[in-house]
Amino acid sequence: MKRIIYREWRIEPARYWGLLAILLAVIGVGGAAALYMEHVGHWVTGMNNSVVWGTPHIFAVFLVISASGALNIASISSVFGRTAYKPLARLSGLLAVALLVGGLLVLVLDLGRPDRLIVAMTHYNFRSIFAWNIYLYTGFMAVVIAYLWTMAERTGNKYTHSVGVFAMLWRLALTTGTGSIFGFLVARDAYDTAILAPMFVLMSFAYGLAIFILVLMFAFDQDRERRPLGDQMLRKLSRLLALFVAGVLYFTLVYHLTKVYGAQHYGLVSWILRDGGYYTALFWIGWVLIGGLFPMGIIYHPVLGTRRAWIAAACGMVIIGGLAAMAVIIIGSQAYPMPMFPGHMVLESGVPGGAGGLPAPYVPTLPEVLLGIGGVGVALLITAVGVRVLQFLPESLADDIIDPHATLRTSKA
Amino acid sequence: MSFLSGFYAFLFYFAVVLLIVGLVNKLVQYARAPAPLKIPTTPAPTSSGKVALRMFREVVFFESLFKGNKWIWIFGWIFHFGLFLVTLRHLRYFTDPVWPLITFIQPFGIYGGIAMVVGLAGLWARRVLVDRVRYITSPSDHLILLLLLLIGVSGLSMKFAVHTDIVAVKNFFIGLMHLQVNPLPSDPLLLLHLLLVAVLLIVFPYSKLLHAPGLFFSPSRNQVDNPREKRHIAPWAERLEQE
Amino acid sequence: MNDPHEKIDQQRRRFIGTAAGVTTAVVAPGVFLHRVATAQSEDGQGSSQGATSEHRWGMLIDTAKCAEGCDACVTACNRENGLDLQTKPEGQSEAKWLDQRSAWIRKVKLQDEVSGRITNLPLLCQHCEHPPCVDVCPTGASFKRADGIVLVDRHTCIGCRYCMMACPYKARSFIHSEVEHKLTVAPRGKGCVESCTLCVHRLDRGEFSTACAEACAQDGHGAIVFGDLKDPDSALNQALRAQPNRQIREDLELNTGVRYAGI
Amino acid sequence: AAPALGKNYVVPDSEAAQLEHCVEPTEVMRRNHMQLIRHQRDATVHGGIRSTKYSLARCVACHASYEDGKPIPVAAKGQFCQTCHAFAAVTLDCFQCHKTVPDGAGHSPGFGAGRQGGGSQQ
Amino acid sequence: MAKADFEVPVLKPYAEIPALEPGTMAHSKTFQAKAEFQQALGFPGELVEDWQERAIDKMGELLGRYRSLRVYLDSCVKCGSCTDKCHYYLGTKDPNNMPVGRQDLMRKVYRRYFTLAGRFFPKLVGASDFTREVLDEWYCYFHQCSQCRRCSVFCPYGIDTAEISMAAREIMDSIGVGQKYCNEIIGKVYKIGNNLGLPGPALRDTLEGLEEDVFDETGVEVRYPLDEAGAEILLVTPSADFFAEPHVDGLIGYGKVFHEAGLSWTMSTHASEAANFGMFIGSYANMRRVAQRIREAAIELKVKRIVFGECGHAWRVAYSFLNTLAGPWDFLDPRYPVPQHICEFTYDLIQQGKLRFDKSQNDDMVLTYHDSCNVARASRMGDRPGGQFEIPRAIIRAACNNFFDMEEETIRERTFCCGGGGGLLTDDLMEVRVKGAMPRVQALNNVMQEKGVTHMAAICAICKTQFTKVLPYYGMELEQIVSLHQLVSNALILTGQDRDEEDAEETSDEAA
Ligand code: HEC
Ligand code: HEC
Ligand code: HEC
Ligand code: HEM
Ligand code: HEM
Ligand code: SF4
Ligand code: SF4
Ligand code: SF4
Ligand code: SF4
Ligand code: SF4
Ligand code: SF4
Repeated sequence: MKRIIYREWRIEPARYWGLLAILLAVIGVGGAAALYMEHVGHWVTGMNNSVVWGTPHIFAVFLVISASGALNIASISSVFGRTAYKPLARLSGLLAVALLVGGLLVLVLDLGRPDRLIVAMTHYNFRSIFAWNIYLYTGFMAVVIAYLWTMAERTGNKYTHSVGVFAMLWRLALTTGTGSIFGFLVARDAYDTAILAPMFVLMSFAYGLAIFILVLMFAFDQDRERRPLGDQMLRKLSRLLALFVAGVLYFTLVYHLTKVYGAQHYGLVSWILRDGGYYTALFWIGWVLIGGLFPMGIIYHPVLGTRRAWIAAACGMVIIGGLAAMAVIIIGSQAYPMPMFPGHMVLESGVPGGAGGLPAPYVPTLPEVLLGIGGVGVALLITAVGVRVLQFLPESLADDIIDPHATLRTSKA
Repeated sequence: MSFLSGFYAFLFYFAVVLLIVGLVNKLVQYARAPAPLKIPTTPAPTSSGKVALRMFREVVFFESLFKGNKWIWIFGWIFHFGLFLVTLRHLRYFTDPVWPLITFIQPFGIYGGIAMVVGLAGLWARRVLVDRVRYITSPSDHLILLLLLLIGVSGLSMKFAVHTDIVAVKNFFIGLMHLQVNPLPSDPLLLLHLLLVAVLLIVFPYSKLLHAPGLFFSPSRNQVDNPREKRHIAPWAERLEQE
Repeated sequence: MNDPHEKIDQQRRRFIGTAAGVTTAVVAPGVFLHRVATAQSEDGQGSSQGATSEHRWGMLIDTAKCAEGCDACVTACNRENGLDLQTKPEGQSEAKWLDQRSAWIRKVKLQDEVSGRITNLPLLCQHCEHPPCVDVCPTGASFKRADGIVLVDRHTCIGCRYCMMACPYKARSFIHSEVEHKLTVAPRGKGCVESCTLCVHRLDRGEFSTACAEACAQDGHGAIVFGDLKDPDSALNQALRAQPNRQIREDLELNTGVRYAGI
Repeated sequence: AAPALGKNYVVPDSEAAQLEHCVEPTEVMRRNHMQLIRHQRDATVHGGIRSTKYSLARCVACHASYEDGKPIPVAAKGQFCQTCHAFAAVTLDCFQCHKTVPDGAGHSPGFGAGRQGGGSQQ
Repeated sequence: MAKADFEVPVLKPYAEIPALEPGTMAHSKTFQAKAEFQQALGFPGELVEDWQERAIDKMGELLGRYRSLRVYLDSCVKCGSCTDKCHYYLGTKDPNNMPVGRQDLMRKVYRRYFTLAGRFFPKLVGASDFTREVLDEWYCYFHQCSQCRRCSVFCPYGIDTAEISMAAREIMDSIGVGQKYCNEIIGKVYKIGNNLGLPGPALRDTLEGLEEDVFDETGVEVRYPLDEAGAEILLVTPSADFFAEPHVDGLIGYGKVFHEAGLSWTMSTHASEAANFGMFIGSYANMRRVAQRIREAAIELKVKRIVFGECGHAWRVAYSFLNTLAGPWDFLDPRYPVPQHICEFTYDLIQQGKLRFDKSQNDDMVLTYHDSCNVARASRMGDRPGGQFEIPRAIIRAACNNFFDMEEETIRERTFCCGGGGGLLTDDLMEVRVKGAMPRVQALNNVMQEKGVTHMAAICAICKTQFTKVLPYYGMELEQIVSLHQLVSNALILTGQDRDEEDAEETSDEAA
């Protein structure tokens, strides 16, 4: 096996600083939005006592599960021994950490009392999946950093496999944990199902990979030496993405079927699929079309599937679709009235959106959106600085150097 | 005025005078010694603005150390950043009214204190565990680590275990700054903390702690890379030319 | 329908254990101050006994007695707990503010889909025995006192709103903006979650009533009976025995402390 | 413990101004009042123990000063809690939630007649 | 494989930090300069009577003259970042070859005589008297530093061990303990004009030979002029370029480039040497005296520009110090930087599209590039930081089809020294040289194994000489080292040149 050479990202300094400046500006705006929200209180957001989690949570959950998915590439290489993915493993680890940090930051800054973060770290309720998630998240970071270390430091190489297996299990636990945040909400129709956890795992694969491919293409393209990214390699990655996207669609179908099956949930399904107003639109146009069918169509298309710009567009679509899916899952299901009195119609419930009757209103406001985007900015900033100061990117992914089929045969040397 | 307050008042005046004299002496020495040749380590910035940026990155991020050794960097940085936060938090004992920024940062100083101790522990571990570093370590290197560690631990104990009368401490130091001696609480931890701090102030200009000002004078870092554009010549070298 | 008391008794032991655990976990850090816990105040006001598991406080709400158009209980709670002192932030729309302001008890009006019968009832925190809000709270800020009252310790609440997601009754409110006016008995501030405390300050002071029940009775409806579920002779238990009653969302098996008759 | 040093921060016209000492010796209060009230806090909120002597409401009641018969918030500039904390650069979030003036007439921390004495913090 | 009476390090696929083995190189003693050479440079002929005092005095003097020395001796915190950065340490495992270990040889003396702590508590701070043993250590280990500045890159304070070893050598010179190799060579430069002691006529002969060779090969009359007053450009190049392989192929390349540029140029017998060993012995005075020759030559030949050939430390002296030592250069054409590197010159022409290449001429080689340390870490090319890395690579890419870099930790500012710089390029230090070359050779070996690299280009006379000498110890061929301008020379299509194949024209269009 040839040794893979990693080199720091050698982007033109002017471009690099330009990129950093843009990201910093995005983060600055996001930070200012968060500060504003904290200063005056959450009344400036669209959130209320019925829809308690809003746009920041869409971004946060999206980033967190993408983080887990981004690590998938590394797992494929070191756990399942697909050597073709090995050169990608480091970037995959870095992205995982970066996305997680971005996501958590959004989550933390949206707290009612972010100043009490230390409370959250010193007081635990071990019956709360949320508390476990704090461990899962910080642990994930530690595990991935250890994993990266075993990859980068030769004395650690021998542990790569075992740490990789561990990281993969941890990652699955993390996505399951994130999914379970919703899964544990027995009171809410939309979440009360076991299918949510595996669906989240698949979503994480898809979104993480989409982000990964975009970052990889951008980084390689912007390198001063224009690092080669082989067509076959790219094709392999995009095919994998299509597979994951198909998996997400499959689970979406199963999800709704199981819901319809349990007759009491029929109302929810028909609401999301038909009567939910813009949640319905988000579901069909965002989740299914843009996030599922379009990208699959592009990737499997004999011509478009080979064009780089189209592959990038497909990745972009998966990401947009992912955000839409999160919006439907997180907000749609809060907006849907809670069934407290079966067999009764709720005529009044004290305050609007209260105990039932009408769907709860929620209109995102600018600060929330900016905060969410700020989190994305943080993730990208960490990635950009990471690949620049440390050796994350392989020198070349040209097809003649990295045999994309290296799994099938044992390598010669 | 109790004996204790008097003793500590004297100690601190003494330590501060020694610190200032020693440090000024060193800085003058550094400033006086010319740098006769352009020796920035390249690739180096080509304008003084960019040199300032380079120095900033060195001072704030320890950029070169990062390139050199990640472990040392991580512990060194944790320690120094912690120390920095602690220093900011400590400003509350010396300013009245306390500047709003300090009030804001003050609570983070506690984490700074913890970080500082963790960083020191890591640095010390490396002195013991890595053969190369063990080889270059002399007793004084251990002692300085010990000193800082004890300062940190005694401070943290005051924060988390046996509280002291902060208001009185502050009155004592504000008093010193106005040349009057106010009573100092006689809590043992506080007295230990302050004693060690005085020792630190005294040894600062005579030990490797000079690295802090030293960095700013390091020609391989602070010079502009423009020898072809601008003639650079030291006074003593110019005299050679006259001969 | 099962007799609720039996169930409560069955689970009693388990629940003492948990409550004690939570309390020690929170209290432990102040080790050297332990004596404080037992210290008595000289003025002798209120109980220094604290909450014990000898009681479990609860309510029975007789929807048949709850009058259409009446909101005495809501008004009373608002006054008792300073909720009426909340002010709408400048620039906020009225509708949004209604959705964002804190409300601990609400009037709900239902119509039976088959018979068309109208039912009125007040909806408040049900003080579940197995409260989902407590289960999910990451910091343990949501907790259940030894006497069954579910509270938010707003000193450790980080404002994550997970409990609000979890509560099947939408009983909780998040404080969306700065609170300028408040009562000594009901501290309140931006960024935390709160809900009905079962007028815990009254109980701790030795007054066995809640503002809502009191107001309802005063208005002559008497729809709310407050009392100790563990005292077989309490008015509450007598009422429970006298009337068929149920929990809202019985399917979740939360064993609520607030029961309803007539739905 | 050592005696409290330097000047005293108790404000005139407060209940405390008329009294000899705080709920604990001054040097203890200086050093440990935050521990005391924090502990009381947990005892009250979790344990339902309302009336031990370190109640925050009691602190406020005893230490609030009065002007024209109206209480001045303890967290207002120049008042008891604020003076010290500004001096020590400590920011408290307690008074975001807690009322800063005592309830009712008389300097009692009563819980009952909650609505008199001005509901306002400022 | 060349025979060695010492253990040649084994090349490994990955860099390793060896465990310490104290004293492995304590036996290494480079020959001491004889009295006559010492005196020629103004130093005492042999160890003076009161050497200790005089050394301390000299140290005091230098502390006052060099801020670098003063700050560096105080500032080191013994962090350890530099400990595994010196190629001599990596190759020899001797802790005194860790940069900080080397500095400490001087620091312990400094502390003893110049600091309070060292005066009162020598044990505590590791201070020591300047004894004969210490002097021997100095002589031994300060002649195992190639002054490559690699350590300075990684030191948080930029502590440059090169500065310290220069100061140490100056102190030793001042008490009569000089190194034969350096001091003799400087003497030759004063006497004859170049390191190798080549007299003018010999030079002229060689250059005429080159003209004939190039004409035979290409059918174009490329000139290699000497001492032609009024030429536009003065070329100053290391004397090795005049005859030794592969250096001379570089010189042929310069000539072709000048020819294509259509500019008149000349070399000078008076300044027929770019190298300046004055730097190695830390002697400002000698460095200045050597540098002055170039000024004199430029004035004498009335040139408008000065261009330096491929030589690492010569370029450092030229780029960083020439203006200081021999400036101001106001009599030259102000449109061009003084001095210019031949690579800058060639690169500019490539940028302007004035050179045409047939890259296939270099297809028999797969290349990598060795960043010479003095160019990489002590000077620059072009107008942007890092130009010294990009410009040579750009030239190689313009002239060759097959190019691969070595591992990132071993190139650019992190490049490893060839092991022969800093006045160590002498046979009496062969063990040091071979061992010190290990990290570089190891990285080279890796690209050879993995990328099929066959040749390594360099732009430093010392590097080239050192590699041709030490590569055989590692079982490699001495021909594997090429001059950068040799590649240019191979691929450059001279106007009017006889071409073997017509189709080469096409490839050259692409290149241009
Ligand atoms: C019974 C009335 C009373 C109550 C209740 C009370 N204090 Fe005090 N407090 C005093 C008096 C009187 C003094 C002044 C003691 C002195 O002069 O040394 C004082 C002094 C203090 C001091 C020291 C001030 C200084 O000038 O050094 C602090 C701190 C303090 N109290 C905090 C509190 C806190 C916190 C609480 C609530 C737990 C509290 N007090 C409750 C009466 C009270
Ligand atoms: C004598 C001065 C003084 C007075 C009066 C005083 N405090 Fe403090 N208080 C302090 C100091 C000093 C600290 C911070 C100690 C530290 O930084 O470790 C503090 C800290 C606190 C803290 C902990 C804050 C934190 O974030 O850790 C609380 C709570 C507190 N005080 C409450 C009060 C209340 C309530 C009053 C008024 C009734 C009061 N204090 C009056 C000096 C005082
Ligand atoms: C977000 C709101 C909030 C903040 C901030 C807050 N508290 Fe409380 N506090 C409460 C509530 C709510 C109670 C419960 C009152 C009850 O049950 O009667 C309470 C009760 C208490 C009690 C027991 C009641 C009493 O008067 O003794 C103490 C003591 C207390 N808090 C201390 C503090 C201290 C000290 C701080 C600041 C470090 C603080 N609190 C900050 C909301 C808050
Ligand atoms: C401009 C300010 C400073 C800079 C840039 C700086 C930088 C550094 C760096 C890069 C190191 C080496 C890495 C390490 O071992 O941690 C170091 C070490 C050290 N610094 Fe600083 N420092 C500064 C100020 C200070 C101050 C004010 C102190 C003490 C009060 C201090 C104490 C130390 C100590 C004790 C070490 C050695 C740690 C050891 O022995 O392992 N530094 N410093
Ligand atoms: C004259 C100077 C100093 C004074 C008066 C002083 C005083 C104090 C006091 C009173 C505390 C307790 C804080 C509390 O209980 O909240 C403290 C803590 C501490 N001190 Fe100092 N100190 C001084 C200098 C230093 C120095 C130079 C260092 C570090 C090198 C240091 C490190 C610490 C640390 C780490 C803590 C614990 C964290 C914290 O509370 O900030 N102190 N100091
Ligand atoms: S006060 Fe009584 S009658 Fe009126 S709404 Fe409330 S519960 Fe019903
Ligand atoms: S009703 Fe809601 S808030 Fe109240 S205890 Fe049950 S779950 Fe918690
Ligand atoms: S909002 Fe507060 S009480 Fe609710 S779950 Fe989060 S921390 Fe717990
Ligand atoms: S019990 Fe008290 S707090 Fe709860 S709703 Fe009734 S009045 Fe409000
Ligand atoms: S300058 Fe080069 S040779 Fe000298 S100590 Fe530093 S790394 Fe080693
Ligand atoms: S890197 Fe610099 S400070 Fe660190 S040990 Fe080496 S010379 Fe000293």
